[in-house]
Amino acid sequence: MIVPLDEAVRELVHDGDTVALEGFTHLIPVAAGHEIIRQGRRGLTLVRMTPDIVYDQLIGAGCAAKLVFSWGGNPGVGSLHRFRDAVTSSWPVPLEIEEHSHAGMANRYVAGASGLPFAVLRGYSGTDLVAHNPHIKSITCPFTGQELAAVPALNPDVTIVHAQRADTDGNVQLWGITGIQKEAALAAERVLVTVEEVVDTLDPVPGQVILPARVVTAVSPVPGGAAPSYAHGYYERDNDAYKAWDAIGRDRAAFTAWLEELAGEAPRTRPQPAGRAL
Amino acid sequence: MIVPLDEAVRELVHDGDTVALEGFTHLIPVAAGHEIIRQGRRGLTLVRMTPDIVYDQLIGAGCAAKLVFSWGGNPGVGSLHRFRDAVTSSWPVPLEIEEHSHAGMANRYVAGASGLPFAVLRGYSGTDLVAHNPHIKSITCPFTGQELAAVPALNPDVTIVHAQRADTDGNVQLWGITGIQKEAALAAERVLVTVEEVVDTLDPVPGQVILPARVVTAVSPVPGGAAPSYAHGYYERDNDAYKAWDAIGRDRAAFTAWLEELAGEAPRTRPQPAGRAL
Amino acid sequence: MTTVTWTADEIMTVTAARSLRDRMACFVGIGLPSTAANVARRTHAPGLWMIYESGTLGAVPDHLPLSIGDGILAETADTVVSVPEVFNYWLQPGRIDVGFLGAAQIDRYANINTTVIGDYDAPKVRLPGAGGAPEIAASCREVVVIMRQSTRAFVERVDFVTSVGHGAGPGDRERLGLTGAGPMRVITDLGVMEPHPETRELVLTGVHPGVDVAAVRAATGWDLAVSEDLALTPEPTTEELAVLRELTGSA
Amino acid sequence: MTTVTWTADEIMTVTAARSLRDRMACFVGIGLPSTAANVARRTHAPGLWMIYESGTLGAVPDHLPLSIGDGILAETADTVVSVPEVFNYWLQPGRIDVGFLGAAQIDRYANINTTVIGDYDAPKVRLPGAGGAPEIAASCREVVVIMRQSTRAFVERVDFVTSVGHGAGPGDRERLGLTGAGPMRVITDLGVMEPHPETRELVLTGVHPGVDVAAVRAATGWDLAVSEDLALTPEPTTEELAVLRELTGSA
Repeated sequence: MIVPLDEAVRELVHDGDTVALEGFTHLIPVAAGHEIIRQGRRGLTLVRMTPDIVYDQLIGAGCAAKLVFSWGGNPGVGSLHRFRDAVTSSWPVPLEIEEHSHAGMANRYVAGASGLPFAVLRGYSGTDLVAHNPHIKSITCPFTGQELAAVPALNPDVTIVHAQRADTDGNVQLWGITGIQKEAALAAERVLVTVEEVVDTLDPVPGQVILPARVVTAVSPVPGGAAPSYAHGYYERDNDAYKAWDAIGRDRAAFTAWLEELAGEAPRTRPQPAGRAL
Repeated sequence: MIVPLDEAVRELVHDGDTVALEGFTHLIPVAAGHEIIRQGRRGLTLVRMTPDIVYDQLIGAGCAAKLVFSWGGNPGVGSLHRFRDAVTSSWPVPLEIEEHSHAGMANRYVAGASGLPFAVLRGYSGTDLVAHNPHIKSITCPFTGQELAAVPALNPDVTIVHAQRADTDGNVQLWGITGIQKEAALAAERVLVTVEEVVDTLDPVPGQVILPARVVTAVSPVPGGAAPSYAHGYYERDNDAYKAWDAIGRDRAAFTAWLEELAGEAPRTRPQPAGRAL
Repeated sequence: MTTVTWTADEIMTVTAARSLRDRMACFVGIGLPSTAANVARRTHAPGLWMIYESGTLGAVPDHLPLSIGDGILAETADTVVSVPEVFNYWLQPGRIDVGFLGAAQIDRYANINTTVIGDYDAPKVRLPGAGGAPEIAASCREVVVIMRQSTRAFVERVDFVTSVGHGAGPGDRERLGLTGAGPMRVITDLGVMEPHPETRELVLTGVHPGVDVAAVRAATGWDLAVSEDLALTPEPTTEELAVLRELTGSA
Repeated sequence: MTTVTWTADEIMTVTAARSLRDRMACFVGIGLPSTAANVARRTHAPGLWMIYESGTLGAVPDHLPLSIGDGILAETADTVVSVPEVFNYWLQPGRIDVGFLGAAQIDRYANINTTVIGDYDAPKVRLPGAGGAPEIAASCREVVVIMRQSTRAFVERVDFVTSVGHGAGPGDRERLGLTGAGPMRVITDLGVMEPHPETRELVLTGVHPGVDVAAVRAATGWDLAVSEDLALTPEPTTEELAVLRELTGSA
């Protein structure tokens, strides 16, 4: 249950898989994303409500064949240049996209977690998203005749999230902004959780979300594994890193150099220095 | 916002209303139910997943024209005799019933809280509930063609819940087993919350559910207001009271005497002695 | 050598407990199912993961909960979730290995009635209703039913199908889209019944010590088939009885 | 008498802040909307109830959050809910008074584009996409849009309708089942536009001090109608500017 990150990624993430790395601004599983790049996975369908720099990196590294998302950007900074380059110039490989709204994506995960084939929402009506996404349909309420939107369940082969803590049995605890992690994990076939620390007992914390061990496939201790995003109670967001990414991501050569540097790093030593401790 | 219970019930609960008193074994708003009896409301559509003795009392008192529910009994003891008497002998008034499964009721509240006209679930398939309840229909997944069950949203005119605490602004905090209270409250037009105590600040508690003041219509301080059920952290379940109810509920004369005694009690002084303090 | 004595209810509960394997996820109803699950957790299945419909996941109560919403469940659970979550996120997707149900009536095909005896609109007896049972019976990987056996309870056809067992026979569960295997054991104070692999009809596959096959058939409202391979329930062990009696306060 | 000087962005933000009334529930996007909402809460609307799509309800951040998921939001919120809950339980049922949105493009009928400039399959510029905007625009009781004005951004018809404003005119929102009133104010660095009550077309209803109507029309990609009752935006007060500059660190 408690395994090193490189081993967990090797066993759980396969070429061609549908992989969701979730974390809404907070607790983004960046170290796990880097390990996927390092292991050279190809042809992934990457899923994420808010693809940001780690997805820009995965896309730039050529790991992804498709991106399913609702908002892609470098939050507070600007665009994702590797994402743009893949969409507009197929560099390094073509990237198919499927885009939704946040409400649509959230409900797709909810349906996936619930064992339902689809979800119903008031959404998309009148937007051009409908014409460009065959996964948005309409459905009629059998009681009122109202037309609503339907979206298919999202059931990733693997969901990866980062959390503050796990216990030795593999029960996972996260808190602060908990976003869509619970649903993304419950919707997946396999679940990998990187954590700041493994502890003997999970002391209850207000606002916590618990992922019971039986829905978790593997836990990998990766202190600082969410940096440059933040881990509530552990370290703050490294805004400079987000800004610095803009220049790297903007330029294919600079990005390629970044990629080479990443490849040269030992998989499990790198994450430690990241993050600004609280 | 903070008003005495008798005033809150007078203003928020009207003859003919659809009224949900929720609380799954824990935090049952018994004192509020008694106040509805005392004020002689009639023609209510009473909604509750698990009608137990306070609903037996409301039904026996003739407050209800209809009951919408999924499991009716005196938990751990046996049947609800006033409920049976109303269903089988129309005493004191006829009682229409509409019954669901727990999953169906829970999803009806979820749809109500979500502003959707209906909810979808894997449920009811093959059961005789379908033939006896026009509010269970089937719906076809527009992506897979699978047949699923659809139930209409439940939007009570008033939802009443009991909670441990509220602050003076009317933000409500409850914890322990939180059941369906959040959804039942968010689904309602008006929300009345009885609380063990009103405090200046709600210190966060693990597992808490917060109902923000803007979805709460009135808060009434009623210490012991959930007895003979329990309030996690305040008092335990009074099992003897559940057992004692069986003899009272079984007999029209004994029940009528109970009713007269209730009518004679001052509305706001009664609840205090109830409950076995922790 | 000591002589162990036990009641019919005790062997029923102990036999039900033995149906649970260690580390299973078990959806537990109150009453006999809860007692059996708690016996199992204290004997051969210490890693049993009990879910109560009130939303407590992985509770390890130190006494028998009085209701499915007892405070001890919340205090000892791995986590407490809302009622919509326990049904939608845990039961519905098929995460639960076994659902434990009771019944007022059960029929030849293990369909379950907890709604009414008699006609729905003019019932002889009004029962509590469905609760969580229809979806537990639909979505748990398998279902175990615990109830006392009599011709009143074991009927040719239930008066009301609250929860589907094997419908009217082979293929019905699949046709109805029910994802779990349905009732795979019915455990009573007399013996154990299991659905025939082909006909899906309940067959007597075991009797408790001292119970005659004829007595079981006499307590059944249809012509109960008997397995050629009829088992004799092993007696409750001293440990099982001690645990059960401590839990129920009848030690 | 002191002379207050301010920038075009500052009067835009302050004017947007003034659109919020005290105790409103406001769905806040990051960037200009968040700045404006936080100015409002520190000036005339101390009871403003801010919701961020990350799930923080009633946050009272002591500094401008850097993202919609900033830790300060969780620390100061009345409660933090999951992302499905913020959309399903809070936005979708129409509990939110006002949604604050930005846009890359907006058109004559206040339809909003944050997806692509150019053709969807071969875009000139790939923008971030929808995020929460389509449902914010659909379900908030009203919407306020904040963006800088130019002919590139204010176009006859948006290249992609990410979020519906007033569609193609009267009756369109109703026909589409959109429950909120849609964009009722568009605030730019030049002035304020509002939909005509009948045609639903955006009309210039206010200009900021020193801005010429002709300049606003020149910065608009369609023949912008001008209200007969054109208002002049009151200048930012010293207090508003002080609060804004403290928040943005430009004091």
